[in-house]
Amino acid sequence: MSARGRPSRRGRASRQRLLQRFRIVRLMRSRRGPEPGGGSEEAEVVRRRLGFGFWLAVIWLLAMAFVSLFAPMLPLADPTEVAFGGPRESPSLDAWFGTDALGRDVFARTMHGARISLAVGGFAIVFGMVVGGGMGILAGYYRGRLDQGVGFVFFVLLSFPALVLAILITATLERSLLVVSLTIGILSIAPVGLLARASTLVYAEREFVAAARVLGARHGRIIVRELLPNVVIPMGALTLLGMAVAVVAEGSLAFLGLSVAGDDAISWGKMIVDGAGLRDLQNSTHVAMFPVAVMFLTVLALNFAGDRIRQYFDVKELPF
Amino acid sequence: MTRWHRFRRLVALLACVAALAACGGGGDGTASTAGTGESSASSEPSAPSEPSDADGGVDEGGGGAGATTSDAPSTGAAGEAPQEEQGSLVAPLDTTTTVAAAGGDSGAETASGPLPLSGGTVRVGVEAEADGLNPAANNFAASAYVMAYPMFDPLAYFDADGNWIPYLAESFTSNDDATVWRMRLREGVRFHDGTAMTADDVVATISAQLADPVISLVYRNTIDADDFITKIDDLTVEMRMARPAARFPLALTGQLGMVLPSEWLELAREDPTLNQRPVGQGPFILSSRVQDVATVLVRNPDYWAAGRIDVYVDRIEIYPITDMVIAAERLIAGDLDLAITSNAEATLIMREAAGVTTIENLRSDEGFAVLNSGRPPFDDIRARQALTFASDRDGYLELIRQGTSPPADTMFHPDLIWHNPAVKQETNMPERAGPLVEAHCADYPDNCTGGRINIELYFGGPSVENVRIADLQTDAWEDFFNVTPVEVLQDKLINQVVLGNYDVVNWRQFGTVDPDSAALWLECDSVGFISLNFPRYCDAERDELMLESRAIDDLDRRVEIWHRIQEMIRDSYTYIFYYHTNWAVGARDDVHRICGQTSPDGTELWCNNSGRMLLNGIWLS
Amino acid sequence: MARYLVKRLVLLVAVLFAVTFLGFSAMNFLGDPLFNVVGVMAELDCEGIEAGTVEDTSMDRARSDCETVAEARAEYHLDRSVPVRYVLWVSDLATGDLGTSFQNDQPVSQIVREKLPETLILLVMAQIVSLGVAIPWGVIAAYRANRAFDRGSTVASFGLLSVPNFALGVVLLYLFALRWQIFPSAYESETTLGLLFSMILPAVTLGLPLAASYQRLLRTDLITTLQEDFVHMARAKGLPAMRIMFRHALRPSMFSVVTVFGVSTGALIGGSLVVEQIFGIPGIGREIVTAVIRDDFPVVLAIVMLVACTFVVINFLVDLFYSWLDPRVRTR
Amino acid sequence: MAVESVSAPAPLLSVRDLHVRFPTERGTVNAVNGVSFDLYEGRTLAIVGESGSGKSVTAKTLMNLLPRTAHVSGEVTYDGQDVRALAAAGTKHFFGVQMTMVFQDPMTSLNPVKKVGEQIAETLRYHLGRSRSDALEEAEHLLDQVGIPEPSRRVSQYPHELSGGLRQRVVIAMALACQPRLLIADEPTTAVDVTVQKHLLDLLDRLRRDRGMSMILITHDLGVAHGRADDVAVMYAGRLVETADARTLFFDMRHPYTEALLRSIPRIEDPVHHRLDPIPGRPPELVDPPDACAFAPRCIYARADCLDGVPELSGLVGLHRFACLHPTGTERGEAALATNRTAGVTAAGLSLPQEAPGSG
Repeated sequence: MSARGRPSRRGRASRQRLLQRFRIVRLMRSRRGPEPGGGSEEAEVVRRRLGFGFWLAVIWLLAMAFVSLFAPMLPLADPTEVAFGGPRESPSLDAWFGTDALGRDVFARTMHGARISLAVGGFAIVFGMVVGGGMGILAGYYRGRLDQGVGFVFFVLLSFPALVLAILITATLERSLLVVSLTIGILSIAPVGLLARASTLVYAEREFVAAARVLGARHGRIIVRELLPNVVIPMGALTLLGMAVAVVAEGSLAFLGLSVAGDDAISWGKMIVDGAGLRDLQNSTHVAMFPVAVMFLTVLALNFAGDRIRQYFDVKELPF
Repeated sequence: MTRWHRFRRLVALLACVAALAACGGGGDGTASTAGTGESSASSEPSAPSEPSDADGGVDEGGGGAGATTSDAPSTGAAGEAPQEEQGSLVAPLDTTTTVAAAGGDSGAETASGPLPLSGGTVRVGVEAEADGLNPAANNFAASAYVMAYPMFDPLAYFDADGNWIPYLAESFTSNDDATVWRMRLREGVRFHDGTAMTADDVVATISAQLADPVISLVYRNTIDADDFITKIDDLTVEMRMARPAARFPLALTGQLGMVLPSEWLELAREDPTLNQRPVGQGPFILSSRVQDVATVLVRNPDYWAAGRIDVYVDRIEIYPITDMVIAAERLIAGDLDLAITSNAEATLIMREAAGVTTIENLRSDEGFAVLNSGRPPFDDIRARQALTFASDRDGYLELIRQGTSPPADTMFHPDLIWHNPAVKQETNMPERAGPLVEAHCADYPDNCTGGRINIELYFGGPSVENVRIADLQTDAWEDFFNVTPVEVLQDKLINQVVLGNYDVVNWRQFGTVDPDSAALWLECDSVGFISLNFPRYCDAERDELMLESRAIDDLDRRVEIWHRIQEMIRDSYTYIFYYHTNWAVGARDDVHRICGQTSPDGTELWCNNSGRMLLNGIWLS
Repeated sequence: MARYLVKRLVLLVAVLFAVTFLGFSAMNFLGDPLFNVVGVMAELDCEGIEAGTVEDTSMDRARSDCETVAEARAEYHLDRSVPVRYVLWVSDLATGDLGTSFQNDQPVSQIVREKLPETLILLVMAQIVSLGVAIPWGVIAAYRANRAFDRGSTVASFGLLSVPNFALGVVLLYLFALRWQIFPSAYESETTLGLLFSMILPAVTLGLPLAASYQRLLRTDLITTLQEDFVHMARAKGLPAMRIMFRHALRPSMFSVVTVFGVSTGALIGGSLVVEQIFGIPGIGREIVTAVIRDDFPVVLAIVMLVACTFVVINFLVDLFYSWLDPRVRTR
Repeated sequence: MAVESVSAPAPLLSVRDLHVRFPTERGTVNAVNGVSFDLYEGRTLAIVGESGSGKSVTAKTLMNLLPRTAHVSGEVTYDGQDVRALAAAGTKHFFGVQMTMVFQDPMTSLNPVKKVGEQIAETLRYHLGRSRSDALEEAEHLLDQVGIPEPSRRVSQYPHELSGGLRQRVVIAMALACQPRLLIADEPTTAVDVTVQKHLLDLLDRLRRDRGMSMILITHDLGVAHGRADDVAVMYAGRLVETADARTLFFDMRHPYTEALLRSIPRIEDPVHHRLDPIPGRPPELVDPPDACAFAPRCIYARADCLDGVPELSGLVGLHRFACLHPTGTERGEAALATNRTAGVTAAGLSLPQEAPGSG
């Protein structure tokens, strides 16, 4: 039973299996095998704790997620209302973050902006994980021709200048939320896929998979029941990091004027660009700086929490 | 391989063609497009700059009238009563420019100021790069003119009052009904390659321009396309009109008046890269040009008008800078000597800066929204009225133009005699929109959702400012309209607009000093598959009036006609006028004679023609 | 080795085909190719005009326009399927004909030749900046692992990684070029020195976030390496700490950095789109943005191809570099 | 030998009450607990113990190679100088010249990306200021000394091109380059092929004698120490449990652990199918050790008093010392063993086999 990797009914056994998995994951990390002497002890101290900063980051992210889910229901000003205040007013009690060039409430806009920025980031990385992860697992499991083919696809995607692909799509298609998210999602296929493939390669050779094969399990079953849970851990650890990249990518598109269109499609990227004219930067810094700060903090929180989780699960740092 | 490309940008060129005649209008043409996120360059699509007059122009002095100002315009035109007394057509606006900053010494300073010094380099920042500088092949926007005028002396130009005068040509004469014009060239004009300019070059250049299928479109109502230009002798050409055109030489003040050597034209036809290295006859020679970086001109040592036109600087460097706010900052930092822009922020920055003088021209092209009357919902005048009433022009002027541009009620600046003070743009009265929308929706429920009319707002991008404008408009309209903003890449927008694939679109055009040029955009004849009449609104009575205006030289009658036309435009509710563009030229204080250039005959010239600066006599202290 | 080279070459060619085909298809399917070539003329109902069923008064020249459109169709093989068109395009390419820009009739090869040096200089400088910052930073952070400096630098590197490069660029431009005027506010090409000087800010904008990611990788690897026996051995030999860091530990710790160096080329080129925009550098990045926005098909494809080529070649060089980093790779 | 001689010269290396602790998440690991010993010029001290007994940590402490998180207390003096102070002050030309170390695994203790010759020459160049060519020449000579064939070819090879045995010889050559007075060899033969172990050990021994070096030989194998060490220190759970000169230790050991160790090693003279006696159980966790003899759970002599307090090391430094309440070979010990046998279980709960194991 346990050789086939099924979670055992007995709690202790399953805990051991889990531990074993972590250990395996951990092996991936070190190129040169286990570390000698007191060194590993030292690393141990850092690694096994998520830490205060992590929870701070998580709280921030949860707050942002809450805001983006419930922004329309919160007691915020209408983010599209022109001349809510005078143009470019400094932060005040009425408008906490001041107003922008059209006199709109920057605070309300920033809060609403979380919706698109996070939606794009979240959707993109989920898309990348489903498509890229799926391709990577299949490639790593079946190897051979399929692997070569998928590997080639990944390589091509990587060598196709990412942002160029993005602007190519967003410049020619209607720039809806879906298109922008998909575009960034496509960009995340290759990195996520490479990771999934690498993890799968590690597990596909392990005893429990071999055992399952010997026992005559179908491929689909092996992939879903044996490989997926193992591959999901390192991939999951990188979700937040990937999301950070996606949020910034949306910002870059917005900077080039190619993010989601529409007056109620507020995103941080668009807000930053709107306030990043040199004159605004000089005289009414708050217009750009508040969204920059919120975006920065969010990306920082994503990066930080993601990195902690990565360390926690001992997944090797990946060049995204 | 290359010819299609011109087609591709057909309408863009179209627009330009209008600009060819270089009248008072002049947005930055289509070239500004490329915009990338930052290009705040032109707020609106900066479309076709103004049609100016293919057939008549700013000046009325036209025809023989020119006599007063020009050397030898001859009197031939005499047919209609010359308007010489009028002097300036443009009536009250004797100075084109408004000197905004204090020190304004860079204005038309003459004897009283310090003596001009020779030498030095002037560095100019402009809003956009030109695709090429071949006046027979490329579309010149305002920035391109800044690069081209020093290299090409135009056949004609404007005097300080806005009348046409001969410049490279020695004289223009016309027959009685102004259907045939003769142009005599000056002797001894040499191109930069050393060859002498003759009538053959003029014929070759104009023929090349006409061979362009697009350019010929704009000429269609003016010239006899089959037999337009003929060489009479080495220095004389004759041009035949299709109908009377009393002010025809105005057409030759811009791109169309720039003459190329005929042999060079042959070469350029084979090798389009030559478009980047044109050969002219002006006081400056192209030294080097790297697109998107700089165009460098050096003084022509062998200038034909040496001694008649003063040239001081050794070198002019022109830098296309998509973000004019950066250009303004660079000007202040001393990295530039001159910046030419219609950007509100840049204008404000330059105004506020010490050591910089701003020369502003408020009578440039108008910014407005166009309503497509060719399809629902705006085929119903009530919908058009409702949109107009619901519009927030005050907010636009305050928040977008930031007070740099005056509000527009019609397509004429109040300084112009054409302006009808009785016509007011009806905006900011949303209370009047409600009932109209209700009525419309009652009759056409298909056009409406939730009691609001569904419309698509088109605008050009990517551009931060255009997005801002659309946001502002959406906010103003959304009580009565379900606005779907559609941001279209600048280059494609123009195609959508001429094809009528929009409900409402933001545009910049007109800027008319002389009104006849506006006809192109208003005529019924322009409605069609490709419609230069963007609102696709046809009014036969209006057409008749415009034809009459073109045919006569009676200023009072023409003013009367155009006052009436403005009322008709108002009543058709096809345009929502927002503002008159402010073209600003910022100059460091050591730059002199930005205005006050003179013609080869010593006549003082018009300054700041919508950003198309002519900088030949500029000097540095 | 020869086999390896051949394999690489095959890969390069295959990638180029795939990338251009992707780009080609994208531009063909996403946009309207005929529209891209002849603009609004593409909308002409030429069949109708031919048959006389459509009367278009505004277009006197409709007929000749239709001829032109037909010619354009033929020239660009628009009546064929996309794969066929692609093959035809490639065969043009094989003769060295990159085509002409729709925008200004210049040969694409010339545009690329003009714009490439700027971008190359920018990228090289960015990499120099990032490695120049990352190596000492990573070494010190690893040497002082988990001490105050390292903790501080971890925060700093996360900070840098989290700043979007467009925000960084705008802020640097504002502060260093406009407010304090330390660096020129614009690209300057008069002298080589001036050029390099004006590229500093853009290079820093591109390079700093990259430096942060290099630093993190290097630090992690260095910490692992520092626990290796040969480092202990070197310490037992009495060599001073910094000598050990740079002479012994650094090289075997560079694998991740070098790998990322290869991969980051793509990201850097992406970043250059934005950075060239901010600093007004007339490079490939700005050119391709313009070209994409204007549907300047030949230019887009040429640049995409160039970038893909660079990517493959750099990763090939990275592979070679591995064997310098670790002689053991050579025998594999 | 004459360790107890009062008039003897000061020891070359003296360790007093050395403690090393590592903080970890599970708690503090007490890797070394109050270790003291002396090493005299020209002598070899073998430190013997199972893995995890703290012997390697002790060696690393001497060489100042511990990670920074380690808490070290105690005194280490080399030739009258405080070694840890020297290290903290960054004194040049001490490590590598005065004392140096050879590590367990030749596979990892050579820098994989540098040529063998370079690595040896580096020491010479840094410490002795030799020129590059001089140093390389010297390196070649050293390789020759440690018995590497074709040294001139080897200098320009990379470590991965050499076999394990050769590599360890390179490491030894490297360590000896600057003629150190003290060499710490940390399990120098564990990672190499059994067939070359003896050669290497003999080489080390010969070189040591030729050069008059002192050596600390760290090993888990008492057999390695036999015949090569002058003194032997047995470590268990971070403590010294028995120290003596080699002869005394091998033939008159007192600590049950030493005895068990000795029984667990194969001997040439044993019959082919001789059963070895592994030590039952596992070495203890070093986190939160109970206040008891750490070996008690595995000790067949263990009595109730063993679980009550940690037995102190008896005697003076330099004499035969052991930390056991029921030392083997003493009456107390025999009595304890007999009691346990009868009970079939020790006071710490270890079950004993019915018959006595063969004596050692």
